[in-house]
Amino acid sequence: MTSLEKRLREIRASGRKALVPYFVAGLTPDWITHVEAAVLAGADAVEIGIPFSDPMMDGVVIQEAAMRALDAGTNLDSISMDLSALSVSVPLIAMTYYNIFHHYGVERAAGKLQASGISGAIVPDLPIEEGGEWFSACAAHDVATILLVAPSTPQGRVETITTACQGFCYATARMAVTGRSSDGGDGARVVDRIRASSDIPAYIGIGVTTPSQAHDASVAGDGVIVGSVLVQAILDGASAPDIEHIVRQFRLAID
Amino acid sequence: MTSLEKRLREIRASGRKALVPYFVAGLTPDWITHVEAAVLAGADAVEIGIPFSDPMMDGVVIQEAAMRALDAGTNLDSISMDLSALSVSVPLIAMTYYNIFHHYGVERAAGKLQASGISGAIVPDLPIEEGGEWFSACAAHDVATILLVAPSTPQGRVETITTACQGFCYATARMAVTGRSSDGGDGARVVDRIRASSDIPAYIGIGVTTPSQAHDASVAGDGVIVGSVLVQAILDGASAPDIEHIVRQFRLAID
Amino acid sequence: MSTEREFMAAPGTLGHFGAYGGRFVPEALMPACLELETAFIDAWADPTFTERYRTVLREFAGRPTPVTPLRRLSAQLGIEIFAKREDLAHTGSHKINNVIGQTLLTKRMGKRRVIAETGAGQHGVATATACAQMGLECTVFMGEIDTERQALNVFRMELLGATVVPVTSGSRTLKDAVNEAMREWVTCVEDTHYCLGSVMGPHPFPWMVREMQSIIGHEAFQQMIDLGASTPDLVVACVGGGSNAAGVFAGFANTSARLVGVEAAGGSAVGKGSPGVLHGMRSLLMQDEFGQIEEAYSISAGLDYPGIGPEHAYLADIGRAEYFAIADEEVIGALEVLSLTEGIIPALETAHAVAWILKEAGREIPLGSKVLLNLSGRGDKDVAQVREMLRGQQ
Amino acid sequence: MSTEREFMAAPGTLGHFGAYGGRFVPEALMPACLELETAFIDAWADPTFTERYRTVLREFAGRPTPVTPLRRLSAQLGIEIFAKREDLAHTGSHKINNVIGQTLLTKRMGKRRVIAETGAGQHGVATATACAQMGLECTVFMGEIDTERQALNVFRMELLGATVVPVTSGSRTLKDAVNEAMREWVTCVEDTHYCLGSVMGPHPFPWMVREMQSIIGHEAFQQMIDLGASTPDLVVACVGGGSNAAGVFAGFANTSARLVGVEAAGGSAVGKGSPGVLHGMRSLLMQDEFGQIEEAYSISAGLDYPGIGPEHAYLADIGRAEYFAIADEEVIGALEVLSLTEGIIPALETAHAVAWILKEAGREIPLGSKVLLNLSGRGDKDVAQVREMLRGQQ
Ligand SMILES: Cc1ncc(COP(=O)(O)O)c(C=O)c1O
Ligand SMILES: Cc1ncc(COP(=O)(O)O)c(C=O)c1O
Repeated sequence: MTSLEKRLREIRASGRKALVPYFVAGLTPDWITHVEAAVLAGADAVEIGIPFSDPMMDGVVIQEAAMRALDAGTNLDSISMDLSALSVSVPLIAMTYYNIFHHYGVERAAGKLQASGISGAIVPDLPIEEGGEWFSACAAHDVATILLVAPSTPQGRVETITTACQGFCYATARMAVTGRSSDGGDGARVVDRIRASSDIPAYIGIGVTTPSQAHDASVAGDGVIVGSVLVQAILDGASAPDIEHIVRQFRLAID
Repeated sequence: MTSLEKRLREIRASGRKALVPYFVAGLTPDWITHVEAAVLAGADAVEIGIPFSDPMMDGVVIQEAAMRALDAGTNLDSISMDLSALSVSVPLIAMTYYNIFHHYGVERAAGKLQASGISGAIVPDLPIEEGGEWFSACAAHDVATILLVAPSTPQGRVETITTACQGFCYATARMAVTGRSSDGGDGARVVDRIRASSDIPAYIGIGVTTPSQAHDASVAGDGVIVGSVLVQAILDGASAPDIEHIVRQFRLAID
Repeated sequence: MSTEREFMAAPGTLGHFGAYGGRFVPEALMPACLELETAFIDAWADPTFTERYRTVLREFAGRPTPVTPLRRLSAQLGIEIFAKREDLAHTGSHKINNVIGQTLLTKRMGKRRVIAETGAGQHGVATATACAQMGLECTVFMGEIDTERQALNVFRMELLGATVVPVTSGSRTLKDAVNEAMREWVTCVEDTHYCLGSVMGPHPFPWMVREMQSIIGHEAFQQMIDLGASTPDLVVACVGGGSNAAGVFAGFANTSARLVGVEAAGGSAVGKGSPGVLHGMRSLLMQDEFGQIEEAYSISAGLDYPGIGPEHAYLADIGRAEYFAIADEEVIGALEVLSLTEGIIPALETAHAVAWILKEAGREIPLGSKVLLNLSGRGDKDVAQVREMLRGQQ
Repeated sequence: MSTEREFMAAPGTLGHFGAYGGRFVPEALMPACLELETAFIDAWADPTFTERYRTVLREFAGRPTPVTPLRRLSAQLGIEIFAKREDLAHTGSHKINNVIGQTLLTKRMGKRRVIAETGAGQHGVATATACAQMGLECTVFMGEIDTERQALNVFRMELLGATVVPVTSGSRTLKDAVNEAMREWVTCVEDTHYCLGSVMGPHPFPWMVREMQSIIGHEAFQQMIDLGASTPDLVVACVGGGSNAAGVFAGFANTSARLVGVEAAGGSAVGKGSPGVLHGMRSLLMQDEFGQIEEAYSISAGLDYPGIGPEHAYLADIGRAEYFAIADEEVIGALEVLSLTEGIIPALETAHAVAWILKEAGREIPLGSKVLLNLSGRGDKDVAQVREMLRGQQ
């Protein structure tokens, strides 16, 4: 079992719902302070978005943020450098598109993640059928390969996915890309289907915009991923204390 | 024999070369005075161009003049009216396109010509094959139907044409529409071919621009038709005395 | 409709269609017209020539064009509509059929150059195209106003190697371009063929162009049978000079099909015209009380002609074909309907025929009728204009 | 070239072409891709479906398109060139073949709506056209910059009833339109089919689109025989995503013909790219040192794509096809040459293939060779742009 999964299982065992905020690496020069603020406010893990030119699963907010980060010269090496300045106690999880790792070289990329203190990776456009090489590279570097289950995923496929999935299983709450959403989505149903085939922790993400949505998601799942709302705040100029404040609202709502 | 042809044969018999200036009826309010001036200067007959919207055989000068005349409201009736004020001793010959007579009614049109003192008609887009109706109407009104022979007309056809032709036979000096021209053209050859099949007077026209061209034409043929150079002068603002002066140059050249 | 009589047969040597047709040209052009008549009769009877003509149409111009059943529109209107797809021919309309015939004939006559008139530019582009393909020199006369309105088509012709001459006389539109082409032809008949663009002008043009377009009707006749639809009750085509209509009518003149030509209201020679002589032919013309030719005005440049081919005047006279007019206002809507329901953006010219069908389904066209629409051209050339007009309406 | 091996066979269930292809999509889209694969395999094996597909192509889209011997150009270059005339297909390019297959499949899958991406608008217009004809709802994603550059094509799609959504993300051009269509598809896979416009994207698209375009090559193979020309020595096509090339190659992959794809120098995925993953596929991509996708730039919007279909990447790898790049400067001249000598104004995309032939006749193409050029589309859409450029040069 990867160290990430061990840690996340402990959190679940303790009865605590996991809160996983998402940040776009390099969006601002001080993006590291946003990560620290989130941890201070009670995040259990942090997703580090590595910007990609063609973020197929992302809505306008994260697209915009990725563009800005790329324009500022962000890349895997610069992120790794930035992260060396970070000391937080919670696990870091990379989230990006496969071409970033593919182009960097999967072995080299997994090593880089590990060296940067990252213990998990979410690659939404890399399905199990194509993931072999990457999964092995990650395994060699104790990077958990986190897979997604969508509302449209048939049960048979859920089983295949959960078998391969490490760390936690990402239950996408809706058939949509990242971004704001007003309804609660299908997260609870997706979590049920994950649980029907595995006891891996199941976290709900995609469209979790308000603390109350986060509360509902945390009742159904073992954790919640909160992304666009934070990224939007940063795009709008939020400071680290602002981020701390927002994350705390989510923390309160799920506790 | 039409009275026009009788008259033109007399002129030839007298050893005189015929000079036939062309005017666009209605081009200026005082266009009648241009006709009078030409006669004063020694014209043996005058061509009265009845303006048509689509003068297929005319170059830019006469096109422009026809447009102006039409814009001024010229039509067969107004021309007839204008001509009633004219008293000259030489024959008048109408020149226009067939639609003018066709639309007016061929019988009515021929009568109108006669009533206006016109004794001949040139209709360049009406070939013998289609002319039957018009030729009969003209015959009934002593209007000579003048036909054209072109450099391209084969000898057999020249015979058919000269047989039907009355007044004079119009030898077109070149394969071109009316207008200026710098060379002498094929007039002499066309006249030879007309003479080979008929003794009708043969006049040369199309592109006779200078007195010297007129001289050459008069040596070959029995007469000369001079159009665009006069019309151009009128477009440029020539007065009746100016016209008289120009026509006299041509008279001198051919005598 | 009795079919004992043969309709759309060859006219006599004078090129008469009843009281219409003929050869009203200056003497200078008469030999060229006679030469052309002889050359055409000879070529058209020569299997080597007709085979070559059909081969070029097949290999180069994309014939046969299909007949498309317009299923969705048919269901909406309660009639059965089939479209003969001249829009799919090379250069986008039926014009290429005629032009390929005439350029092949030009070569056969040993001439090296072609002149043509054009209005919107369709015939000019087609002529330039065929000349490029056959290595003939090409000059196209185009009203100055049209060269401005259709600057892209001017450029297209130039790309194809043609010289475009803006015509500044008269109304500076199509009819003046014809005049100018005739004037030019007088000066160069020796080595130059005048490739007229419709079933108009002096004999043999109206007949020759109809024959060269009749491939439309002959194909369609067989294709209707192949589609299991047999003879249509109506055959409908738009009419400018009348070449696409003549071409499709030719396949059905001796069937029981009703033949319908649709003119633009502003260029309606049958509806508003009277007999007259212009451009070498006797036909129906829009003219004033003194026989001056009136300018046509239509939303579609290709129907912007004050006359009509003489054979149409004759078919109207004897009642074998009927002619209706469609106003500009009805045209855009018809273009939109065909685009939306069938995925075919028609030329504005063609949209007149569509408009007539839309309007008359259930009236002149009894419900349940089978209708063959000659889809004479595609609308790409008109899209910018339609866009401006729809914007203007908003 | 040995032909013991079968080239361009069906890929396995993972959609791999050697090291390329696959299905790199979010889990949410995986069932839709699998459903599509099953539906396609099922439909393609069903004679009722393939017969319907061929019927619509014949009756509506004008297939078969002819093969035209380019006699004058051949004489000039000392090689024998034949052009497969996709420019004569309805909407003006090969794009319609694929779109008709996919819209028929959409109906068969019981979906009511189609989404598509488009660059210059050719695929968008084709999709809107097929949707209008079949009564499907249609939404087209188009980079905002492209909607401005190609405003007339936007209007054309709207006339055909499609909704055009300007894409404001990323570089606001084609690759972003693909991203946005994928994003949209996630939200509506239930009732919506994503009609991808080239041999790219996740399995089964590269294979399915190639199959739906292979009618080009299969027709051409037989037509070359009918013309007495038998197997060409070279088959040349331009390559954007690679669908027209794949379609024509498919007819000759297992012959001795040399297969040549011509990319735009500014969008040359084989020439300048490296393996990567984008838009659901592993293929050759233009990318920077960190795997960020580079924007393509080409004079022709249809070649303005930083990737290439995975099967082409594979064919390049194994040497069965070769890929060359043509610079923008060489393209206009080639368009002019083809227009002038053959009366065919090609699309700027196609002009790349023409340019390569002009340049390589007597070099890569030995004198006397028989060359089949896939004339993928007509240039009408590009004429205004070419005019501006030629003016700029003066
Ligand atoms: C598409 C189309 N249809 C019809 C016409 C009208 O010509 P005709 O009546 O000779 O077919 C034109 C003329 O340009 C045209 O382009
Ligand atoms: C005429 C034409 N040719 C070629 C292409 C390139 O696409 P592909 O490589 O998929 O054939 C396009 C794309 O728009 C096109 O319009």
